[in-house]
Amino acid sequence: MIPAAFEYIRAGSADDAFAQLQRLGADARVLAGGQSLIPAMRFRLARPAVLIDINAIKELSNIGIDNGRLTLGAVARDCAIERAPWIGERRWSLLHDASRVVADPVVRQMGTIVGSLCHNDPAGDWTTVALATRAEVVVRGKAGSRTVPIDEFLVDSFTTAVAEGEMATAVRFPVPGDRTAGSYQKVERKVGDFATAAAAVQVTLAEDGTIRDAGIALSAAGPCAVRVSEAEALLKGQKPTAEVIRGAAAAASKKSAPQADLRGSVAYKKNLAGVLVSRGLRQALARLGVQS
Amino acid sequence: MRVSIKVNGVAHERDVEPRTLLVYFLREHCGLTGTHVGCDTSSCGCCVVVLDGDTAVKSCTMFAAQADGREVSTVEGLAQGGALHPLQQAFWDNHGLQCGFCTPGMLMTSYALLKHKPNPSETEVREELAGNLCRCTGYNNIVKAVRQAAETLQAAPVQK
Amino acid sequence: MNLQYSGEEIIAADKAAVWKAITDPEWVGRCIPEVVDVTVRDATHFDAVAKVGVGPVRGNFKFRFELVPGASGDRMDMKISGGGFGSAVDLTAGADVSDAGGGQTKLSWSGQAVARGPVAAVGGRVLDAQAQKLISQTFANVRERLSRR
Amino acid sequence: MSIEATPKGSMGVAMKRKEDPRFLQGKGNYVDDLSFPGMLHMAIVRSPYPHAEIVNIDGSAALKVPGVKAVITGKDLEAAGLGWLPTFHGYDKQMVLAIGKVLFQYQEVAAVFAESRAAAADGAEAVEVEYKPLPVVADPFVAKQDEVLLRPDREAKTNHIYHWEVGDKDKTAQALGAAEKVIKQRIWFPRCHPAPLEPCGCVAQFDTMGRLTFHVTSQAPHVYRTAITIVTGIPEDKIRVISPDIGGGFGNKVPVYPGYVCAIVGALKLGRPVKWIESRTENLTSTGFARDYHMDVEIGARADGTVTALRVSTTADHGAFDAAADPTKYPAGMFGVVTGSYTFPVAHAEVDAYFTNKAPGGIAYRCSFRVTEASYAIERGMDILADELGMDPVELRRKNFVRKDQFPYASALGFTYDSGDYHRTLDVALEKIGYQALLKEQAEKRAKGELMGIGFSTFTEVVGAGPSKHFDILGIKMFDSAEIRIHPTGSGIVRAGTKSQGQGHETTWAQIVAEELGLDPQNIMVEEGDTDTAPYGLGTYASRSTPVAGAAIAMAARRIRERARKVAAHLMEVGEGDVEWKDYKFQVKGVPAKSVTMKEVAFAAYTNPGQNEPGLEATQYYDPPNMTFPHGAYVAVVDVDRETGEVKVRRFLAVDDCGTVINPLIVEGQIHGGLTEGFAIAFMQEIQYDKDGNNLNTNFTDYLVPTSLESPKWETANTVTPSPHHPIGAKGVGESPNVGSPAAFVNAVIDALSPFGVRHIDMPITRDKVWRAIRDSDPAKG
Repeated sequence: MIPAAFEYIRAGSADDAFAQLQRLGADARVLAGGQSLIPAMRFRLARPAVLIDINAIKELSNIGIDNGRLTLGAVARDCAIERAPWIGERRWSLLHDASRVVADPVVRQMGTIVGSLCHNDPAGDWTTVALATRAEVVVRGKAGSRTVPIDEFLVDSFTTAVAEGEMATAVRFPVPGDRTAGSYQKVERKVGDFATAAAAVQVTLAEDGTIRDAGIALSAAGPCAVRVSEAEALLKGQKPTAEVIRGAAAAASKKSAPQADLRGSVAYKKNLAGVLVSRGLRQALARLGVQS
Repeated sequence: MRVSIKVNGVAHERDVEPRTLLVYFLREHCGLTGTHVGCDTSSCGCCVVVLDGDTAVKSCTMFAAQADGREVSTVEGLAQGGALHPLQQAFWDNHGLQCGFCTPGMLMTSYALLKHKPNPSETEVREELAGNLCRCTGYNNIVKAVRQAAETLQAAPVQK
Repeated sequence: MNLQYSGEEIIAADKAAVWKAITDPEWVGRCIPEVVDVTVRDATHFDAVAKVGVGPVRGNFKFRFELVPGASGDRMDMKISGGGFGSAVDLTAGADVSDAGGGQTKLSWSGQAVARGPVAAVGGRVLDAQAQKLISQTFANVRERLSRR
Repeated sequence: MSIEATPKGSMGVAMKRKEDPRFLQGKGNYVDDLSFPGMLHMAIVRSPYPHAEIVNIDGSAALKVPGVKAVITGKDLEAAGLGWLPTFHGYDKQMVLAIGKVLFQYQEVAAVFAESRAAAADGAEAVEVEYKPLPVVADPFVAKQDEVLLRPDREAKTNHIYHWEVGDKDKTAQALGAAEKVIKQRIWFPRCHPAPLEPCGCVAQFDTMGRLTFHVTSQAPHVYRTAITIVTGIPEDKIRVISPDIGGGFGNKVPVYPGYVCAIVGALKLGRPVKWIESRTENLTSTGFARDYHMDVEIGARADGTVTALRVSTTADHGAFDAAADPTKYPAGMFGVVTGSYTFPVAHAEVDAYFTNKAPGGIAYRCSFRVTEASYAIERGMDILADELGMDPVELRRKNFVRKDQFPYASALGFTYDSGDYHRTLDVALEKIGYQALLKEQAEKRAKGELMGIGFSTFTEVVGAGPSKHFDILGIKMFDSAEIRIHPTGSGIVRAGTKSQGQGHETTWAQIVAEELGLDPQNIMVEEGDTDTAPYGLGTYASRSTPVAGAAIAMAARRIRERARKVAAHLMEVGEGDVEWKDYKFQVKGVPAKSVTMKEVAFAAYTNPGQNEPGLEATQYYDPPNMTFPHGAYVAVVDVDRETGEVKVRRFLAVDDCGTVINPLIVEGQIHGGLTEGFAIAFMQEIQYDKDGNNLNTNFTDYLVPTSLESPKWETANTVTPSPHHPIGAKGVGESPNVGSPAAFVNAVIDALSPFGVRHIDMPITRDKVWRAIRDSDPAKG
């Protein structure tokens, strides 16, 4: 299957890419990893007149930790997280888990985290992780760059806070404290599939062993990734007991509002939301040395 | 548009439409038909080639324009001086192929895998090959082959 | 795939004005969100090219419209078909037009979209959002344009 | 002349495959790798509607697309007398391009020819088709009611295609009525698709003399040649069909598809070669699907478990055309093997097939014509019976097996099973898997509330169609053929009417010839797939290559040996009767020191034949006296996650008996592959249609082919019961694992769920289905 014809522009710098976007407006699409866009173009569901390829822009492929933030540029690949030297640290366990189940291992060589956020598939993985970790996205607009908290970034299915002519240039994850661990629990029909359901969980413990902070988010549970703030509130300040975990899982199951599709029924997916949050919490806590 | 891509060490400069997928550039413009097309959705991995020496990519989900100025390795470049690459030899020894259609992609994914993980466990091989489908072998022998090749390569690395 | 939507609009215009507007294909065509071009074929048929932009699905798509006004002036039905490249999207929308008092008119509308072919198989989740937008926004635009007068 | 090496046997040797070096180096030659000067590309316009009248087709915009050369429609083809093409078993015909109306979603509506792949796609997009939707029938049980007539073109004004039955209906009913125990279950084998990784495709070209060369992904090139003659009227001598390397077939590449006819028409009309390569979407939505049998299974038994009767009534969904690639007299294929490995005194099986607004097919997906459906039905049925009787499913099977001393065994449904030793195969399986230890573990787990299941399938297959008195396709008897030429220096070439799609014929055929003639298999070249050079054969599907063509090759080699014997006698200056073939060479009887090798004889055949006819070659057409009946005992061990419904296949053991093994490496590879497809069918692969006739599994994101991570690790073993009627005792193996394994998987899952009283779940067994079965079960049992 062959895409409809288009004009190709390879941007030399972020400034260049942005200027082209501004010039071309709605006719142009940014090409990052292309792992969702190119198949859509092959089916001719997507038929942009111009592609602005940002893959060669060095400044957008950066991955770095500074000022308490992990910053990933717009063309930082999924696989870069899997291979990052710090990924084995406990505090990054949520990112670690997720990086191994996004798409398939070859697609991860090209796919990008920021691209996945911008695509905002309701069953995406990175959007869910970004919610649980309270990430923010750097969006370049006419008035310069601004930072958008992930909860505001994810607007609706396939719709984000990136407006026409704008581009997302990076995502920033706060560097979690030492007593933080996470877990990504995904049920998929096979490798490469979008989630039937998935839960991203991140927990920070206080000195006294209570939960200081928790991030809980679900994939495939609504128009886009869903934060289970009810579960987060339930957990905060509590000792991580089985009962508390059950409560959080129940809140997740209740909050989940999935669509029935080939991956499963609504009842099944709602059940999974609870099961996966529960498993995620238990695994995250186990990583912190707490058996629950 | 004009693109220049070094394929298996040989520069190929061609005029192509921007919509030319890398796989069709290789197959139809370079005449290298070892890289195959098995699906429309970036699912099957028959088209996997290696970019810049160590990155396995699905060449049906990348435009030739994106590879302009870069190096691509395909299955045709694996054997050197008439000798099969240890991966090819191991696939042969272990009956790691039947119809042969997925084989080039399997080999190239494995090639990149061994660059990153020279001594993968059986589970790691299964995980890393999960972007490549095979309908014939049931994967057992492919996994065996990759591990045999890993051993061979660790004992006597191929300079490439 | 089969998707259903419904809603209601209260328009600050009397029923006669509303009816006049929504039986005019050119006028209705201009209510379609992101419309680029309207070509009226006859009193009840027109083609519209609209810009679609949800997620990866982006571009100008052509839709064929048929207006089916009810004889009593209380109901307007609309058939919309689009597609191409082996796909078909058939939308039907209907609105009951009633006097809401105080010079206002109520449009109670419902619609459904049926998508077939690759667009449904590959772009189903995107399509849902788009079809909903197309139908609901069209009626919202009807309200807005009439209420502005 | 001298002998380089002592001749030795080649049978049973795990020889590495001869074809591999080219595949490993990207030098395979698949149809899409071909390119010819001036070649055009074809793209097909398809219907988004499952059932609709075609109001108008407007190709004018397409013709304005740069590079587009022509657009053809069903009307054009009908005018040329090419509107319809016969389906293989002759019960129906199929539209090439839709005429008047479309009958399934993604049906072929128009073909566009252009200078490039991209231009063809642009052209196809620009063709405007106006449809008027018609009511859709997407369910065979709705089709049965005949409220909407789908095929007014047919004489019979009904959606019913055929009724087929075998066995004694009355006696079966009586026996069921008298049985102490009767189980009844509706078992659906859902629609799935072989989905070989290489999609279907072709290149059609006419030379200046008007001769057609047709490269095509065909499992049966000779049958294609004849079919093309029947459809187009081009004389058969003016057609050369070549199947190049094929990237997997599994039955998908047996039928002749509309795209092929369009490509030939385009090449003729435009005077240039035309290539058509379907996309994955086209492959999954329009080419031959498999299964879609709704089977009502009833088994009668005595209280001690002895089976007394079997009745199976099937509703088959064939889609818009009856394109099932079955032999003419067998519209339901070999479904009569449904009595399986068991001694049913009476049985009755019937199949009623219906048209629906779905893609046509019903092909034998890694299956010898409906054997997979039959095997699944009986192996599920036996488990349900065991469950209801409170018996160990292993004991129930053992009790009812056909005994070794009963072969040849005449089944209640008319087959004569050639040979087998079911008890031994099962015993090997039980021992290797450690059945007793597994039972103990299962009991312990159940006590803890964990769900573990053990599932068996002890199937019998029927392959190698087939004896000419019963089997034909388009009237052509289902023999196969081989031609062998031995060259002066002791190498040779064998040509066969089969076509490997990964089965390794280039190696195994060479091994058969080498074994029979004492030659080096490395120097026996195998050529298949070119109708100009190979003798007429019916092709490779239904595990028939080894049973039929393999026999033909062995027999041809023996003909050569007989001719060589005369030359050997001449060389050794003795009478022909004094020469015996021993230790892979000719010896003078009782004088082992006096011998000549085949290599020496071959040289003499060209240089010093004496009074004998020079040269050394033979052709053999082989009409098998019977089918062969491979069997096996499979065990699956699964763990089920009760919260997510996830099924983990912890172990799977396949003990196969395919008779004589030619190459154990290849046999094991076939078993691994077949098991993986069986696994896929049991848990993942399905072509679903919604009630509106929309195909829901149109590409690899929703038609789920397992990866290395989902696929279990396979354990294999074998027993050998040679076929008494096959020249080398081989039975064929490619399909056994796909035929036998689905029931083992499902039986294991149902066993795991037995604490909940779950009796049956239709495939594919998804997590959602498992979870719901547990949820909806009797809470007291859980």
